Amino acid sequence: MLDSIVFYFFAGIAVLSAALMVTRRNAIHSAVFLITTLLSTAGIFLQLRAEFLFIGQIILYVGGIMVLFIFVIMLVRLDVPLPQIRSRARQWVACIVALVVFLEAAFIVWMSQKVPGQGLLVLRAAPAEKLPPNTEDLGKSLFGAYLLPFEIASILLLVAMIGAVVMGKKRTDAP
Amino acid sequence: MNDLANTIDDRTPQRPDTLLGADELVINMGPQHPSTHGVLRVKLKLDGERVIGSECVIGYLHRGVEKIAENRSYQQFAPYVDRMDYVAAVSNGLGYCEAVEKLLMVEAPPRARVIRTILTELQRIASHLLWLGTHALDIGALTPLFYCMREREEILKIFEKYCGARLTTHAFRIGGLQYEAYDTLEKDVERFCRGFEARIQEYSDLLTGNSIWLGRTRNVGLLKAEDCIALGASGPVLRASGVKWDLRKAMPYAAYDQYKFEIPVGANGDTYDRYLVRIEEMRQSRLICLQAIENIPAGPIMARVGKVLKPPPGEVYHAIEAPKGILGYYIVSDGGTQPYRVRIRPPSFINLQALDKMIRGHLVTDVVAIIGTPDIVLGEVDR
Amino acid sequence: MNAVLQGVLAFVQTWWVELLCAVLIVLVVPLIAGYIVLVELKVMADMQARLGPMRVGPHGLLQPIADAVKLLIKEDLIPDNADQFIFWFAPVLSMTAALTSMGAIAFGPWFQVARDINIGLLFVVGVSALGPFGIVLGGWASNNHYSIIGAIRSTAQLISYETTAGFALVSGFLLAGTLKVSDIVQAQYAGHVWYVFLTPVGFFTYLIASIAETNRAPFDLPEAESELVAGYMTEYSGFRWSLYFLAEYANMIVVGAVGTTLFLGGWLRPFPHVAWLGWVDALPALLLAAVGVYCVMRAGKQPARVQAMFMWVVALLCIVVALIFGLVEVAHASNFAALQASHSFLLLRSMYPGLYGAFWFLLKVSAYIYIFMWLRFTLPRFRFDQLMRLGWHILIPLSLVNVISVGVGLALESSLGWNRWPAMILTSIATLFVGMLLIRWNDKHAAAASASIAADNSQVEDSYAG
Amino acid sequence: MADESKAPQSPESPKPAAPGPSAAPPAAGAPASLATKPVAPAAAASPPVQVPLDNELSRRYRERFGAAILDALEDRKQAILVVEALQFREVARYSRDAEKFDLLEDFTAVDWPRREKRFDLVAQLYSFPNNTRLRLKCALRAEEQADSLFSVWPAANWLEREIFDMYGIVFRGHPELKRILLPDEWQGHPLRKDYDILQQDTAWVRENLGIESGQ
Repeated sequence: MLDSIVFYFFAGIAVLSAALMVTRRNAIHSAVFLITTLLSTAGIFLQLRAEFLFIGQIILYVGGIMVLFIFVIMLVRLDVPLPQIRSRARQWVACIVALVVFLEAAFIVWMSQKVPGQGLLVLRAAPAEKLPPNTEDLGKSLFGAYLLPFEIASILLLVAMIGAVVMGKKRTDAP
Repeated sequence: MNDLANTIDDRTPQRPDTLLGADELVINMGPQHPSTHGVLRVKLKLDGERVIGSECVIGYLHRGVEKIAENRSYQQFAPYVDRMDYVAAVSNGLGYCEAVEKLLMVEAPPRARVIRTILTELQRIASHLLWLGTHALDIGALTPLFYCMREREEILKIFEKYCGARLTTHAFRIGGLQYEAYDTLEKDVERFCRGFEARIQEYSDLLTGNSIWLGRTRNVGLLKAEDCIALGASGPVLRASGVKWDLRKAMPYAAYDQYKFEIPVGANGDTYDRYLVRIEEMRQSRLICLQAIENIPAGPIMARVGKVLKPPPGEVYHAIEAPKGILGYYIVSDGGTQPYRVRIRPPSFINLQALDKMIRGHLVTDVVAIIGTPDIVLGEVDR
Repeated sequence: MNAVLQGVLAFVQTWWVELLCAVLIVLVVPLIAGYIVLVELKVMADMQARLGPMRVGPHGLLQPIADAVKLLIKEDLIPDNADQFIFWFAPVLSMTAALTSMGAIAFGPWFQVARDINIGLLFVVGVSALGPFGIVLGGWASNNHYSIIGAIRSTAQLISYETTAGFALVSGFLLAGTLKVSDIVQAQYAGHVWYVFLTPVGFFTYLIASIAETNRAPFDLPEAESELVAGYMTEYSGFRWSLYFLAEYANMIVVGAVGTTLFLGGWLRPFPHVAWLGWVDALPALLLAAVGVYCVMRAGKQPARVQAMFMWVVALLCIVVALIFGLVEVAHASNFAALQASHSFLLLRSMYPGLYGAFWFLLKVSAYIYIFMWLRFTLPRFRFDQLMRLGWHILIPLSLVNVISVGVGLALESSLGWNRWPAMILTSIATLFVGMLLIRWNDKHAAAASASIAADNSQVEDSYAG
Repeated sequence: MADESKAPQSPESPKPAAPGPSAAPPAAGAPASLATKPVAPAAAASPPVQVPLDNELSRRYRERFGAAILDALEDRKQAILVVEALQFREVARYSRDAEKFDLLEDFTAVDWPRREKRFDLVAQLYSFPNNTRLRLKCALRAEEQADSLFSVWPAANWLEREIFDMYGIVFRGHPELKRILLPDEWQGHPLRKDYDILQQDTAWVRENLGIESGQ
């Protein structure tokens, strides 16, 4: 009971602020609503006892990426309205794509409920008290079973970072 | 404070959406900015955070002192000079009184001159203390201000005991002194001077070796000696640039020829050197005071001057080493009871000219650290 | 409807301790923050040879309340061109982040809201990282050059120093082997040592980074009054301003609590294993009693009746609390068999860890905050480039090296069977050496940089022709 | 001293504002003294305050500039050179370069409204190597422009702006000649003798300060 109240609370906020985010004209307002969306998603993670995911969401997305977003928005002039996409055909295309994605998701959910155990998604929640603390497990599997992908991803990020530094560095010899 | 951040150019957009990509930004510091030491307004032209040009807008405190002088008698004008550099009123008065004495061709008696020297040196310490406190506050050190105020208070108490006033003292009269030194003057000065050495050490302990302070002041606001001279900058600014020159030694006045003291000089002419020079000047002033109270000659304190002063027609220029630099008075007499023209050469005004030279190429943050170093008092700049 | 009511009741019955803690945090933290301000004023006054606030209440004890009332009834100004929504939202966000992050902090073994959350301190760090949003959005919404420069400086500073703080925390986590708050403290209890002694470099990098994160002097550039008036808070006044203010002080408590938990042994008293030092437990009771007696002595000398009454009330309060402390201590220390059965005796005895834990914890946090104040009144302010250089060129590499060296030390311990102490001392010395190298290298570069500024300065075209 | 004959004879009228001894300075005496006359022998025992300056320094200047040095005086032992206005900058440059007067200590003006050449420009020079002072003066007619000393001593920048502000004297070659202490739109030049002490730009005050009068 309590769980569902909490869930619908967070989910409602997430959906509402996502809608607001898309419809705002002011980029900073959109960013603020994106933050609320991310935070309420994090809340759902917490409710699912996925604590590490929760804090990861907050530290990485909210604390890291969104700060950069806002930084960029503040530093770049957004007064000048961008050329808006006004063509009808594109609106139609967008609607159709959205509909297709929605149907796909609905289909998967329906399938997974119909065939328990076989679908990609099991919607039946495990009882909370039976969940082990998953932070240690996450760490162990990252540094155990998934060590190679983890390291590859690390190296990729390192390369990207060095690239960004090199590109961002002021060239003193340039005219 | 609502228009603090207004850009000077009205055409720039209202919303500060962009800071990058702007080629030149003009911002306004003052006249009500907390660290411009009064109502100084500096327009800064910035490239990013770097200053590429500046312009001082002054005159907010202009009272027309020089015009007033032409409409007052010589004695009546004396209190007005206290209001120029109001944190060093005694020095102003000394310069004016000596200038008029020169014009009258009289000399103050030796006793008066020694007492004048003592009070002027105390005033120099007080002025430097105020400078030190506010300058440290600009750079973010809160505490030195209160220590400096504590010591300055003792000096002001001595002034109060001597002449009844603390800030605008009008301590001296043309021809000497009005008041005889009060009984415990020597003892008070001595007590202050004895305790003061430890206090200066306290400031030094807080700031001199502090690596943040060094980082904020070293190589900041450089002014070479030839620039100083070309721009007319004088006083501690000039000495910090390495010119060993002090009017008290070069053209002694009052009783300075009787005392031994050193002229501190800096090496680079940066903000740090100006700080060191002023600290050392306080030490030297203290030594002068100690020497002076050793032997205050007896005798009259007032030369024979009439009640109505009518200097013979002519003109005279007299300058003293005020705490801020050369304070000069150029007085023209037409033989009447009122000066025909009094020109005051204000050290702050001319030192402020060097500000532009000092802040070019530095970051905006450094501007705050540099504005304090010429030790300007807007009452004197604007007169 | 009945079901809902019952659900709520069941909820409250299960979670009443946590709920009480949460309510206490929300209610008491602003008050504590107000009194930290008073303490700060007093400490500042003491260091500056002054008295500080003396007018409102004896020794200015009611000053925070007067300040709060003043702020609440002040006119609430919103600049014309400000972004109304964000202007309203930003301080709330700052305050929310600060208060929420207190949820996972253990102010003693009892007093903790999110008790069994196994990300523990990460929660605190992550949620308090939301604070910068309040600052940057507030600065942007004010529509003022000084505000926005303050906001940008603040964000840049927070991002830079959070990395250092994170690495410093990691070195502590490595030693504790857990993220959970209570387990960290237990690990220090079991290991017979506070981690500040095992990884001093970690502690000091965290200390510096936490000062920078809370925008305190000498890192208070976002609100440097001599440059930016009040930085991001320039346009704020009244209640909104006080929210920012509270958030700043709440954040000080948060970073102090994190540092205390991880490096200073949390709620443990000094030398918890040394039995003959048990008398330090009597300290809080004696201290409070002394304050009470002092108040009684001073009460007669107060100029006004109200002030005397106030003193009496304070004295009474102190003595009552001192009695409670004393009773609990006596109950804890004594072993009378006759009393063992008494219910109230057991109750008193069971209060011991909560009460004394909270006392020691708050004492350590206060000491931590005192360091903040001490530095603030002693040091001048950094310049922004110097701040960034310190962050990126010294602290981040140093804390990274420290993480590695702590790891090496633990590896020595686990694989070579070394004792923890020699391993840690060895690696700490190595880290310190690296730190010294870093500082020397950086000094050289800083000198070169400032010399180049000076050279630039002389190259800038002269405003006059010779 | 032969050049003195070429100097403009500008008998100076006593200042109207000064009471009392307005009749004191006789107009005859020294021909080219632009500032004030030597004190009348009536001043009994005291020695004359202004005497002609005749030393190495003045001779060097006269040799170099001849007729442009209108007068050389000593007033209360302070050296004064009175210079032809057109040669003022050249003399200043020579003083800086050859005579080592490297510091322009002060630069100001004095108004003598009854005189034909109404304004005196007065520059106080100081020499660091020799530790001596020298005062350079030149006289200007009411509308005459002066040569800016900015190219000789950058310190003249604000000083000349102040002179312009207070006396309305325009300097040729000044980089940015505008008012410095008074507001840019202010009317009148306050230190002129015909500007009464109670006078002010009432229109400006009313418009910019929103009050009836600044008095």
